[in-house]
Amino acid sequence: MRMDRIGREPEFSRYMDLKEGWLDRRIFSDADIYEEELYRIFARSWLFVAHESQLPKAGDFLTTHMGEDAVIVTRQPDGTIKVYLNSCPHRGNKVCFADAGNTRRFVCNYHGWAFNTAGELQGMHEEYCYDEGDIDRKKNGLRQVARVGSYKGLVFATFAEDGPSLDAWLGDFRWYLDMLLDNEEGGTELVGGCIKSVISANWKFGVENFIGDAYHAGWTHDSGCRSMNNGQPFPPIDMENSYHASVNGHGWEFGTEGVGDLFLLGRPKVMEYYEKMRPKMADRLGTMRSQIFGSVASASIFPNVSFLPGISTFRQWQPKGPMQFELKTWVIVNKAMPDDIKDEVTKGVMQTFGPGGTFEMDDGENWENCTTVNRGVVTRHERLHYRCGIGRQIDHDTLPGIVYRGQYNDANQRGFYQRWLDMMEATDLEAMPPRPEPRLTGIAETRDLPGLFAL
Amino acid sequence: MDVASLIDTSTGRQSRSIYSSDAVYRQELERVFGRCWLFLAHISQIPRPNDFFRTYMGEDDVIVIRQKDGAVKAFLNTCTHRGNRICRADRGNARSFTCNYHGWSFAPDGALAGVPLENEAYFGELDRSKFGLVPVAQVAEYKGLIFGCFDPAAPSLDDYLGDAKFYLDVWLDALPGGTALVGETQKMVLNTNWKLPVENVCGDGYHLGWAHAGAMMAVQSMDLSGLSVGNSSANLDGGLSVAGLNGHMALTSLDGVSGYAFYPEPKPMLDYLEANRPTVTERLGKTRGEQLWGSQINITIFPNLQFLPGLNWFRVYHPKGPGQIEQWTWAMVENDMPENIKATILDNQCLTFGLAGLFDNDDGDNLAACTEQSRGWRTAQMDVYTNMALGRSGAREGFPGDIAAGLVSEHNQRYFYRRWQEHMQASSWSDVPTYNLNPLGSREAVNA
Amino acid sequence: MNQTSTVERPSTGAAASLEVSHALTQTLYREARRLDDEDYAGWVAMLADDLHYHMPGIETRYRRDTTDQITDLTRMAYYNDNLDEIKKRLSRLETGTAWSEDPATRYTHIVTNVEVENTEKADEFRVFSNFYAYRNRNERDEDSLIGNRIDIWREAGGAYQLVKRRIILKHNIMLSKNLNIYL
Amino acid sequence: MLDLHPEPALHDVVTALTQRLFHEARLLDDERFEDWLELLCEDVSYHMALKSRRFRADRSAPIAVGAGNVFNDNLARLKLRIDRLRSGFVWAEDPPNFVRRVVSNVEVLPGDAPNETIVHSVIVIHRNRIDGQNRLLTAGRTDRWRKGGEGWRLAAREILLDHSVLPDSNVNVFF
Repeated sequence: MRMDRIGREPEFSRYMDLKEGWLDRRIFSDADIYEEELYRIFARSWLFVAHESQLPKAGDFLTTHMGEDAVIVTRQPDGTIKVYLNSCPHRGNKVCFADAGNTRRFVCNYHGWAFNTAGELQGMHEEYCYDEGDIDRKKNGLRQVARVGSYKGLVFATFAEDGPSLDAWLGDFRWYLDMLLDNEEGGTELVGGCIKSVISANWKFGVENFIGDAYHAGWTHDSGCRSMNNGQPFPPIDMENSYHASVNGHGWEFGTEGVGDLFLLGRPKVMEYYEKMRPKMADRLGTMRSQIFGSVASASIFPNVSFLPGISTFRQWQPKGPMQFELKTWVIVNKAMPDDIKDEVTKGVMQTFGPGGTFEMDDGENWENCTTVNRGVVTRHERLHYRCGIGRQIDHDTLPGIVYRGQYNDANQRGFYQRWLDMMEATDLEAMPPRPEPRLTGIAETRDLPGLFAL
Repeated sequence: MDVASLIDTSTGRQSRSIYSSDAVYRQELERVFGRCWLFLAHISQIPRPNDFFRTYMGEDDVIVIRQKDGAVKAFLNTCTHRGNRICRADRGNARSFTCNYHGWSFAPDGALAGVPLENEAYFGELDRSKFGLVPVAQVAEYKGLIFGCFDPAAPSLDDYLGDAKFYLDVWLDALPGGTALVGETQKMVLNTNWKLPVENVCGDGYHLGWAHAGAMMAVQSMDLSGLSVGNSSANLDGGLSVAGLNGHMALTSLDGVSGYAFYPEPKPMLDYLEANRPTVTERLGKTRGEQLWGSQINITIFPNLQFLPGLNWFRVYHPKGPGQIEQWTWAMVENDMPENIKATILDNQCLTFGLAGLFDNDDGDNLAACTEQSRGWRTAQMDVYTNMALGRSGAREGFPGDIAAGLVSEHNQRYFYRRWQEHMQASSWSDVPTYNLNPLGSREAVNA
Repeated sequence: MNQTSTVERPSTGAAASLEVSHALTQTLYREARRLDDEDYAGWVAMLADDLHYHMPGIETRYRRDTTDQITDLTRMAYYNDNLDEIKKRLSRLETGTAWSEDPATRYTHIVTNVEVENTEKADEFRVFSNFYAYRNRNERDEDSLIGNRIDIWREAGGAYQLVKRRIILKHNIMLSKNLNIYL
Repeated sequence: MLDLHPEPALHDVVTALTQRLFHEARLLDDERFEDWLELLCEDVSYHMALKSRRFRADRSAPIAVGAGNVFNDNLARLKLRIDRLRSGFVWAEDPPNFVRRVVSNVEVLPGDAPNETIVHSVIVIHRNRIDGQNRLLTAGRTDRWRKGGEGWRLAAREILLDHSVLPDSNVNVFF
């Protein structure tokens, strides 16, 4: 892998001071910084590439991007998943032009080189034109990513050969992720199809908006809330019993009232469903997590996945240059849900967080203007304020991660940009500090933590 | 960057790369637009407290707003919290600007006035005084024109304008009632480098007879301009090209009426000139009252403001990358004009120099093609020339500046590029030379 | 999970009468003008109580792929709304706090290629049309949405009401930040 | 209930006017300006106003003298514009640009006078200019057409342009 950039003297710390709580605006529009992000972050992070439910059968595939690199994700006959570049080793053409489907092979349109779903070169059109020794088929397969891993249905891949395992990468964030991925027997699936839109904004604005920005909701989304809620605005936030939790740059901000996000979905049947299920969820995940799930909450997985537990939108911010990203939106539901509940969730998500959704419609405008107004040579040198709640860190018996009290806070944003800085400056990913030191070591423990039931 | 090699004013040579290079453009944004006084708005556009007008300084988005006490302030149009644009309207009146994203609101004086959930989210610990809107370092007015400057070390607006005021006053101070810009802003995207329209208007009398031949044939009601169609028999001596004034320029005829040549019915305009000329002459002196006021006169304030009293259009160019601008145009009037004259000016402008203007619609493609033809690998290495009437300038009794005779000359363009080069080479204002050549000695001299 | 949309039936081939074609064409234009004018009350008045308004999300798939992307209502859709749900979306604009709609977006809906057919019901007509919707926002934001529609309109008391609409937007990735527009 | 269905104009009137608008668009596409002038009444008013983006709750005073226009033409001024285009000196139109007008949504309502109708329509003007430059201008139009001896003629046209910043270097076209 071309990692020659990584050894260079990093100078990214000058773009922020997270102890003081400010960021330099240039990280949101500068083309050189963006190029470095593609190498230092997107080529080295564990990136979400698929949900296992999208690839139920052998030969199922989908195409996506890791950073700006186009990749194919396929289910193998042995049930494993492979990920490789969607680019022919011969002249570089795309070998798959569909978003998803099922196939036995990928054949390049240009010269007819054919690859099986493992990405191995199987044959070429007019193969006789090559002399003996011209081609080593083994060396001319589709370029595989270095590692692929899965966590409770979410498939991740990374171009980095070294660096933390997926479990270490997610770390104690798995404790939180389980609320989304494992709140009911059978796990989750994505509803069919994917809605995509293009937004002329820097990708980080989307991630930071979901990682911890409860603060914008009451203002930006007042109209959305009122439209879904018979004219009522957002209820006040309980700042004593709500939190920010940050782990290795991932973040989840949440209340503990159990109903806020479910309510915003605007689907009474879905609320009833979860109300009935809540005792079972408490058995499964403990009382505290059963109360957190469904609350006003939002979360992001570093670097570019976000979701709303309870509202069930699941999304990825795909970078397309410093001032543009593509937003992919899915709906995530529990497999065990009856069909009518799944449909209710799907309709609710598209009514709130699809491109025509009552909430989503106001966000793009903000992110675009946050990005484009900084084109000014004077404006771009101004700092931005990320200091909210900087003094409210707490130690919590139950909640893992770097925890702050109070849902209105920039703590998770600071955690995200700290990780951004760690990645941008790290020469050796193994040496990157965990943030914070993990409490959990194995997956099993995410269900069995001392103090779990103390709310 | 070797700015010295890009311009040679002694031979009138410019490298074409100045119209297309990204590196040149980036440096311009810092050293020209980041340093010079830039036109923001006319006082008539924000007459009342809390009236605001949104514009650009270079590519920086700026709000200009009238304060309670009548003063004018300007701020970067960006929230100090996440950087969002806080005002997306072109103009209006507002008691506050509230950011769409989190609802931070700012008072007309830029102070951070409201923070939603200030106690819940910030526990009252946010130091509001540090998060007001970022003000433009200097804002000043000259006889109705409001200018802003990002550089706190820049000379005062008065010094910046220097002796160009002699020409500026031909519009701004001709009559006691002052001036106004009327009409909504006419905005147009042109795929041209910003310097090309500036040089087109600052000194290029040469293109009039040719580029605008069709419009002149259609519109010219009387041969007042001394220009004829096709560049073959123009009266070349009837005007002056004035430069040598800190980069500001004037291009003027001396007949006192030709500015009104393009009105379908010039008579009411000429009557207006006739009736008011004694007042103007008393205020501005004989030279300006009789020779400049009413003439076709193009005035350029470096770097990007141009206006033509008489033809009555007023214009700024906002750069949008090396190859694109937004051109903003208004109609200009004197407040002492009768309402019907003002209305005629606004209406005639839509026929001549508005978005669908007969004259304006001739220039855009030329400017775009000049830019386009500076962008190729080979053409970017070539030069263009402004060497017409080189070395034929000097002092002229009664007029400040270094002056070449006639409307058809490239004297002014050379000074424009010279000024541009001076700014591009200087690392700060202390390295930028000041020159007001051939100044008028005294008020008496002005009135002589 | 076998819900499918029923708006599309094979074309009966029977063109509606001139009078009906004329009236429905004018109705589509009137609807477009109300949307251009943000006259949403006027628009809702043209919608039937049993409205189904559907715009599926479409992925790029190989021809051999038989996934039903159009009529399977369990898949992701931009709109899959009944009248109440449409009203809910619209009520956002009445709250006075839809900041991104102030200043207002400018729209033009162009509706053309209108074909009107009879259906098996005497008072219902199937209307095919193409649309080109242009939006201009802020200073220079612009986008174009192009696609086609199949509607069912029902005659009631001398007026026509929209009963069903399926919109096929010809985008895979929607090339703009949101859909603050009805098509 | 809103005016869901005011008495629609008779469909032969709609057809005649729709054909008139299509014909007009074709005349303009073909630069048959003299023929186009034949479609205009002597007292025609042809108008496109300038508008700026304002907050919905804008409280500022109206602009002195008036907002200004892109077009504010009577027959004489339209002829002036055509004279210029015909002068042979409009280099921006030489070689000619490829221009295509798409007119749709032709909605016809009764006018105030018995021989007049109000016609709403939308227009897209596609201009192919130098090299690969394609420009789209879109607008809504509200017309008054008057029927006389020579059939329907345009008495007034109000054009509402969708662009706050004109995305082309000139408007050498009629809407």
